[in-house]
Amino acid sequence: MGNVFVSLLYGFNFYLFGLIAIASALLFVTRKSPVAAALWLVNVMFCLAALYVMLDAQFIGAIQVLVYAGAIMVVFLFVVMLLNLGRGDADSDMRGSVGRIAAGAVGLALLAEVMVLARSRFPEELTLRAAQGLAPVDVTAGVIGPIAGPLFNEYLLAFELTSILLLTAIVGAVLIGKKRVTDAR
Amino acid sequence: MTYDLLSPTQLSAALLPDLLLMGGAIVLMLVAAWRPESDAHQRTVGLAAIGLLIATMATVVWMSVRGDSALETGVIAVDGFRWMVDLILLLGAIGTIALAIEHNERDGITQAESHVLVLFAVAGMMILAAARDLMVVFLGIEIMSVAVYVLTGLNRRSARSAEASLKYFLLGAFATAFLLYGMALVYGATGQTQFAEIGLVIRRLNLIDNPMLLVGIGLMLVGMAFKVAAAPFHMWAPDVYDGAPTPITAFMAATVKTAAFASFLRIWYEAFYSVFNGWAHAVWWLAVLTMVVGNVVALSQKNIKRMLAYSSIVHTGYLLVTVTAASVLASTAFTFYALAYTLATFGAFAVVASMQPAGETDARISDYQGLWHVRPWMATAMAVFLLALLGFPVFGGVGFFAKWYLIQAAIAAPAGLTILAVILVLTSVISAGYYLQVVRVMFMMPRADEAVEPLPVGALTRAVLAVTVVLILGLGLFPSRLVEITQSNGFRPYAYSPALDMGLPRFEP
Amino acid sequence: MTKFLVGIGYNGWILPVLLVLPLVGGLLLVLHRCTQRQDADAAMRSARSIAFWIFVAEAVLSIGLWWSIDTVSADWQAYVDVAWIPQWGARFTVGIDGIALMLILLTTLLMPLAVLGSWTSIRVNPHAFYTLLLVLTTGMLGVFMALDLAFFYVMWEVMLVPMYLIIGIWGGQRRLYASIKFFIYTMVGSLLMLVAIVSLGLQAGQGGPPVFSYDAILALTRAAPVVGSYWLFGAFALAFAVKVPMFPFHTWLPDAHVEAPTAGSVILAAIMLKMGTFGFVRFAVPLFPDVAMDPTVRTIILVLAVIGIVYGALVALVQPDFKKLVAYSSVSHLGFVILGIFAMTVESMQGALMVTISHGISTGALFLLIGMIYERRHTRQIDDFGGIAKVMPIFAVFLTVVSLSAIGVPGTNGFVGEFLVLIGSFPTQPYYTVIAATSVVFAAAYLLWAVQRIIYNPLVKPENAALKGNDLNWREIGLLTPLVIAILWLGVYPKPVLNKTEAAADRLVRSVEAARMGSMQQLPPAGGR
Amino acid sequence: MQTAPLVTGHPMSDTIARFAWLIPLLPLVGFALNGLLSLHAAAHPGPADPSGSDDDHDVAHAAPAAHDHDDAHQVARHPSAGLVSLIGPGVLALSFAMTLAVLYQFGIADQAMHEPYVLTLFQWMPAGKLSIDVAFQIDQLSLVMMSIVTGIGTLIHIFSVGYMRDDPGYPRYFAYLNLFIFFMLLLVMGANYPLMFVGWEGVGLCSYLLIGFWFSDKSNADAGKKAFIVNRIGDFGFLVAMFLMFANFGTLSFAGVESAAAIVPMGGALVTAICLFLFLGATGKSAQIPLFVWLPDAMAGPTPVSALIHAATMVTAGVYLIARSAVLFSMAPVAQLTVAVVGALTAVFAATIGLKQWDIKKVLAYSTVSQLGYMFVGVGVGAYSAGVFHLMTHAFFKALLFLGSGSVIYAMHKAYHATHSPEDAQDMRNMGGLRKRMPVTFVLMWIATFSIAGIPPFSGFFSKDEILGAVFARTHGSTLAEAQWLGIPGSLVLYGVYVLGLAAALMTAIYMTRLMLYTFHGPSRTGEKEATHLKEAPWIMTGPLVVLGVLSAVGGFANVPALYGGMGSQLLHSWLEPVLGRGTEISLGTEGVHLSHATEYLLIGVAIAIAVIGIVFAWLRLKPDALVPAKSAPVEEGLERTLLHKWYVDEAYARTVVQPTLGISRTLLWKGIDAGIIDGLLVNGSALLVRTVGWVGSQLQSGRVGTYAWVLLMGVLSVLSAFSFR
Amino acid sequence: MLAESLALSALLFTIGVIGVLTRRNAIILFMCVELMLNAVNLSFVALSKLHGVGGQVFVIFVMSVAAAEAAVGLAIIIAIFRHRQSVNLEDINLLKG
Repeated sequence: MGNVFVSLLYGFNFYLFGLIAIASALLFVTRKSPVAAALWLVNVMFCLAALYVMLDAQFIGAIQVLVYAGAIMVVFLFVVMLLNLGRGDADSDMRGSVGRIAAGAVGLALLAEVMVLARSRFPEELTLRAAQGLAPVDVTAGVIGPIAGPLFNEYLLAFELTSILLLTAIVGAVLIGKKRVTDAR
Repeated sequence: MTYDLLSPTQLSAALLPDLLLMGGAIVLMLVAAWRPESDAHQRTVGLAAIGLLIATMATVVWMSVRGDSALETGVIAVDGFRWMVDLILLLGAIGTIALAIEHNERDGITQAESHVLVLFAVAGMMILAAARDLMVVFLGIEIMSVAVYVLTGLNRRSARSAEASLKYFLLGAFATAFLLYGMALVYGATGQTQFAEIGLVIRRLNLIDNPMLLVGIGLMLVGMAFKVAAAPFHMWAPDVYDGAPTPITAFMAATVKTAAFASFLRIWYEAFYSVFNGWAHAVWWLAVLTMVVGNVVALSQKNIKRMLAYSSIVHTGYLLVTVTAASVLASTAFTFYALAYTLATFGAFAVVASMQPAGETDARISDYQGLWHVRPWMATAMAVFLLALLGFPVFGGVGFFAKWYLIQAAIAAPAGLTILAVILVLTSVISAGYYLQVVRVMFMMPRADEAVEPLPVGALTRAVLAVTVVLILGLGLFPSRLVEITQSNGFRPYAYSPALDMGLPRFEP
Repeated sequence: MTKFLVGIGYNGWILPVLLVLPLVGGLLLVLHRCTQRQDADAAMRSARSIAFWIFVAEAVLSIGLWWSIDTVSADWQAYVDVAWIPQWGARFTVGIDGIALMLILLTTLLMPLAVLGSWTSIRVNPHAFYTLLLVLTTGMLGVFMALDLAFFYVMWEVMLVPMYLIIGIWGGQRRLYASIKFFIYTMVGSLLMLVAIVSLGLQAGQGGPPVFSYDAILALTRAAPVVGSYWLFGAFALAFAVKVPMFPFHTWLPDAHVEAPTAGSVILAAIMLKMGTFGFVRFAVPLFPDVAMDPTVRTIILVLAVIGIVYGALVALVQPDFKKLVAYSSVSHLGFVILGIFAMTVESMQGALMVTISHGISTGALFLLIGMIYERRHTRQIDDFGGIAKVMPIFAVFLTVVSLSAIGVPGTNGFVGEFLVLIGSFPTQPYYTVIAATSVVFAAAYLLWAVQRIIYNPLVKPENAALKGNDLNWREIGLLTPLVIAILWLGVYPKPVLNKTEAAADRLVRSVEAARMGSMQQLPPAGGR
Repeated sequence: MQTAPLVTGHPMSDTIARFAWLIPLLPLVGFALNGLLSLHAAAHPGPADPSGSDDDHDVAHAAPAAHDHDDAHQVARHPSAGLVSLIGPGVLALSFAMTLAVLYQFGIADQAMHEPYVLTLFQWMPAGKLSIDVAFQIDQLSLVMMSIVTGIGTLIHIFSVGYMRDDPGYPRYFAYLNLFIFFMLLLVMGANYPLMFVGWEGVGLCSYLLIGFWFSDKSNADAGKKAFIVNRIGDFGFLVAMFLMFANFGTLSFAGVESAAAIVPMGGALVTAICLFLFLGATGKSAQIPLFVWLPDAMAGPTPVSALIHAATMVTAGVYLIARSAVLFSMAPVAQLTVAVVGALTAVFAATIGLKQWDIKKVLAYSTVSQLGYMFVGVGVGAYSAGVFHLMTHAFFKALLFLGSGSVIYAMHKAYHATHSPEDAQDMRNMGGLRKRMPVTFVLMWIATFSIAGIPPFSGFFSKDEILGAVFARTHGSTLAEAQWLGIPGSLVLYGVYVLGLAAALMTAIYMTRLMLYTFHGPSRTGEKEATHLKEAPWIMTGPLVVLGVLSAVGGFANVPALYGGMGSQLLHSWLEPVLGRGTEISLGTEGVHLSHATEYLLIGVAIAIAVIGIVFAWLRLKPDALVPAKSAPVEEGLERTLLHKWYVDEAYARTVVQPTLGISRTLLWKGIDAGIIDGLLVNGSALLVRTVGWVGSQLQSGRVGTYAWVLLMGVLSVLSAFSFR
Repeated sequence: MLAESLALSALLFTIGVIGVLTRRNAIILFMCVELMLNAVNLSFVALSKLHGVGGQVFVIFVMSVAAAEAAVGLAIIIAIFRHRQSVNLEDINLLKG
């Protein structure tokens, strides 16, 4: 019984956050002000974080809040402010209605194409783990340990590569962003 | 030896050249930051970077001579194909830095870190060339891309440079999202991220018609096509190539493309081979469209960098033939072609770079008018590069054999791509129109009265020109050794079974 | 002579040497240009004499082939076979038979004359010009002696760039248009041939590495039907048809001829066009005999050839520019060659080869003459002349003799070839032959009309009257005389040449006929393809 | 095919005949020497520079319009003129002597020698089954032709020494003339059709060069070109005939073809086609309808050239060709009838034009065309020897007429030249009364006139009569009479031909009398001042005239009809019998054709009557006194005008053939197909299309990221549809 | 919940795409790309419930990539702003053709 209740609540929450995410995303793409848009995007990310948790990815949910909403989006906002773009000029920021309708249509087309995958009924087909004789995924696995293990074993190379990536990004950002010293000459 | 890539030590050993390069790059980064910006410092770091690259090259050669291999599964490949591609990438990087040192001086770019970024980019590419795991591919692409985004915008005085950088970045990120989505779906359909495993799972579970897999492959195709600038995902390339500093343009046109293609081939041959009938049509059409669009639009270019940009799009189209051909022979044709193309591209851009006056100007073809009369050798060299790009025998040297090899790969492909080969040669007729336009301007027109004397050419640029010309012409007469090397270093996927060829229906739309 | 040649192992090295010598000469010229600082005049003099002597050496070396090779033998002569790209089965294989022999001699003997013809007219960058000429020679000779399809293709393309540059740099007013047109036209054909060659090579390799050896591919196509043989033949035929040029692929030729400098026109007409016909004889027809002799294919080609003959003559009739006139006349003459080849009798084949050679001589001479008068008058418009015979009688004599050869007056080489083609083609293709024969009328009309307007008619234009005392000099007489001698010699006593080519022509005709018979027997009576 | 180097065993091979190759070679040597002399002078312009003063001289000859020079140019005689005068006629005389020697050998040999003597020099074109030798066939027919060519050639060469001496192109003239003789000899001596064709084209070439000898006048150069091109149309026929022969008989030698022809079906399509194509060749060379137009224009050449080439020798080559192919033609009655009809029509047609010409040479030119028509009638009806006989007599009297007119023109020219008059020296309206000034020429010209008109016992009477008689004789019983020609019975056709022949004979008498009247009789219209300068030509010119006069007068006795019996009866006929006999026999049919003597006498009477009527009619009708000089002559009207303009045939050809060909070539083929469709539409059009598409593509490259994203997304959609909706 | 998650992911991805197609502000465009990446992350996480932890690891890398891109991208945007005083992409078309 409790299971049923939990399941119902789970479902309710899942759809709730999903709908909020969709609504926030739609608001995000339609807001003219960059600041408002950025905040709606943050909202989407929070919703996603909630969904991650519900999908047994607690660690990911946490860093979603920390890294994405907390760091990346802050940087975005910071730049918006820095460039004084707080009030986007209404006319030119967005395409005209024709462009928007066309974009909507194209978006729907894309969605339709991607949604072809709904035909795949893969949960039945993809019982890979069973096929491979592995145990079903532990529902409590989403905490740090089970992630950290593979991260530093199977995915060690990728993990190390992120350091090079970040280093590159830092060097690049500095290179591009810093004031032109040579201009002074 | 055979590496067990699950062991960190052995993984490191298998990554020796990459690690050497990355480590060196980090050290150089510190060196670069140590002193204030100056031409001399920039030059020092650049030369050191070349040294590092040569050392890496030596390591690669050493590794390749050792002929090591890895276990069936693993995140990276240890095979000849990787070393072959690495060598081409490193060659390109050396060319880039050699050209950049002098070009930076001329354009007043004094950041020594720019060379370090090239090193990081190459490190990313080398990873890409080795990667056998979607995650590693993704990260490799990103390391490469992030570095190149920045390199494109290196000339901070230039609005064109900044614009190019922005366009590349925005569209690149957009395309990366598709690539990533594709990876997610492929992962979803197969539960794997390693190519070999993906290939095995597809075959074992017969996922050939699985929509999720197909959509995933499609989206990945979009991402890869963007990186290699295949039409219609090529729109960024002319603008970006145009705005970027010329050495970086050459880097993007040749080296980035080679790396992306290497990975493209690896994924498609190893992971998606059995879905050949799923993606072959799409790649076939992409190839055709790319050849046509690139060639046709290149005809109307007035700016030589844009012209070469379209030309590089065209070559993407040609290289897509190797993807479609899906055979070991095609992979060797790819490395051969990539080498020839790299040589010719660097040569051509070396000329462009040395012809470009300082400051923010269009590199118009008409500036080359009558070049033969004032710079006979440079004009001749340029003609050689263009003919190499055109794929013309003897005068275009190895470029011809590259094309020959492609045609051979196409016709000999299990799917028998004769029509594609015909389209390839017919569209390359169009390319004669614009390549020869430059030749004609250089040789057949008088020097304009108001034309300024071209700037003197620096020693490094001269060296690049000399090496590329000599290699192109020399390999154009005696390519046999190179053919042998590429053939012994073809890409043989672990999960590739020749028996599959037999079951493959002949394919020609 | 033969004994001496055998003694020095002539056949063992002559072909590679003929190929390499011009390259060495080119290198010499480049080095000379790099090391010597000369004023323009001295540069011209040194460049042309270096080139001239190289060509003379080439000609002298090649002469020995006349005696050294056995044209009757079914084996390739002066055969040299060296590995080149073993992984692709591409080899450096050269060897000749009687047909190739004549074309090689035509090339080597004409080149010194071409240099003499541009003795004073090339003033800009003479070193480059002669270097290109030398490289061009290698390419042309390579085509005639290649017995490996990969090597053949390389040589085939090699000629393109030097000629492109020669037209484009040293050409006339519309040289830019003409040169690119020449290049792209030729490339369309040849690239498709590339695909065909690769395809054949792969089939000959039978799953292994490709094999491009001529003999192997010949064996392949004779043994069993090749996959897509119609397409393959089409690709070869297109490449050669453009080069010949056959109607309707001929429009590059008038432009190229008009704009090219004298030496360029001479080589283009005398030798390069012949590579197209040679291609048919050596590759397209023997490799795909059943396709070439397929009634439909044959009819198409014959119709195009006959159209070319008549059409070229008619269009030549109304050309205001003498070079263009000669260009269209080439279209007409080369139509005879194609007719002769596809009529597929020994006589017509021999005639085709004879036309090939004599067209080379007489049209080459015509272009040289045009060059000479152009140097003096700076025009080629026929209407700008008139009465030239008054002031330049020697020129007039040469022009008349050469024109008569081009018209095909008996006693000149032109007649022998055309007559053999026509009389040889008549038994198998009577209707086409009769139509083709009408061109004897048109040929007379266009050339005599032009000659009349140039050297005859009143001398009214002061520019022409000013040519008095400016008749041909000894160099020009000296370079034309061998051609006139050849014209008359081949007209009166063509037997030595015909004898040299007879065996090869005979073999070709017989093997094609045999293959056709074979394929007809294989086909079911009602049989489609 | 005989390919043996020398035919051994032939009776002639031991005689001087084995050096017969010297006969054509000598003129060739003469050509080479004279040609070199000519070039040598051209290459070394000295004080006596020939080309310096020859502008005016040429103009003087061709159209004495611009005459404002003094006589200074008279000294511009060619420096090597003396040497040339020796070489030119000299080589020919030697050739003639050689010919006579060979002729003598043949004459003393057994009369019944049916085997021709074939002298093979070397293989010319060996290819496959085809083997063509350079070989000379010496038999009765070729010997007759050789004698005519070298004999009359020698006379005309000698005449030319006087006529052309002052021309600056003197060596060139003789070079061409010698070359012509060489080719003509090749034509008549060649042992196979291709070699004959070499001569055939070669003489055409020399004709071209000699007609355009004074090339500085455009009309002369035009005439030369026209002659060559029209001849080439005929040559096309000759070529096709050769193709047919080779394809069906496998050989091209006369002997081979003759023996092969014997086994083809009589009157079959093949042999008819061969003969018709051969005849097409003959109409070109021998100026028959429809290809006669070049001959009158060919009078632009020097007058001796007209005499030699365009009257005596070259134009008769067509007749020779048919006689040579006698067996073939006899196998094809339909082709024979065609030949006869065309010959007869030409004879009448040209004669009508000759009636109204004012240019003395034009009258003779049309007369030649007309007489050639006669010859074709002769060979057409299978009376080959009669044709050859007329060929011979015509060579005598027509050469005489031309040389006589040349002498007149020479005198007129000198007279006008002396007074710087711009008048036309060839217009008969400017002549008149010359009999007093040039008595020798006068007398000789009348002899020739009687001869051509057919007054007995002058040569033309015999030959013409023989032809007409032969036509009449064949109206019954011959293969011709039994054949159908375009649905008309052969005998009817032959009657028609006979009537046309008579009509032509009548007109011939009229126009020749007219010519004589206007030229030599009546008052002088030359002008008072000029008339004093008129005088007889020097001996070197009158000498050959006298010789020809004698030949014209007595030449007919070479073949007196059997009717008269006695001396020289059928001499030529029986001489030619070994060569032509078989052909004649075939065409006579199995029954044989015999006319009663009464009929023959009647026919002769009719012929003589016609000639006399013509002369008398013209004598009475034409009033030379009433004629006014050319400059003040009224414009002709109606029929006269039409005749003067030669029935507007040239104009008709220009409208229907020449201009359409040029027009179609220029507008449709060149500008339309070549420049328009192939180059414009296909070549440049596709280039333009590619460029335009490229331009559109580059416009799409707007530089805006938004656009790029859109395009990218379109790409995504396409790729995904390729994947998901396969 | 897997199907729903994937559907939601696709929808969010599409919204991101629509944003890219409609917006002209470089920063907002970039944010739209971030939204797309987030959508993909959702897919990964959902799929990792099926296939194991690999998907989650992938998400970690995606996040670091996003961070790196953000650093570089924003620097580039700042650089272009310095040149053009605008981040409106319609104005940024020096390079075209």
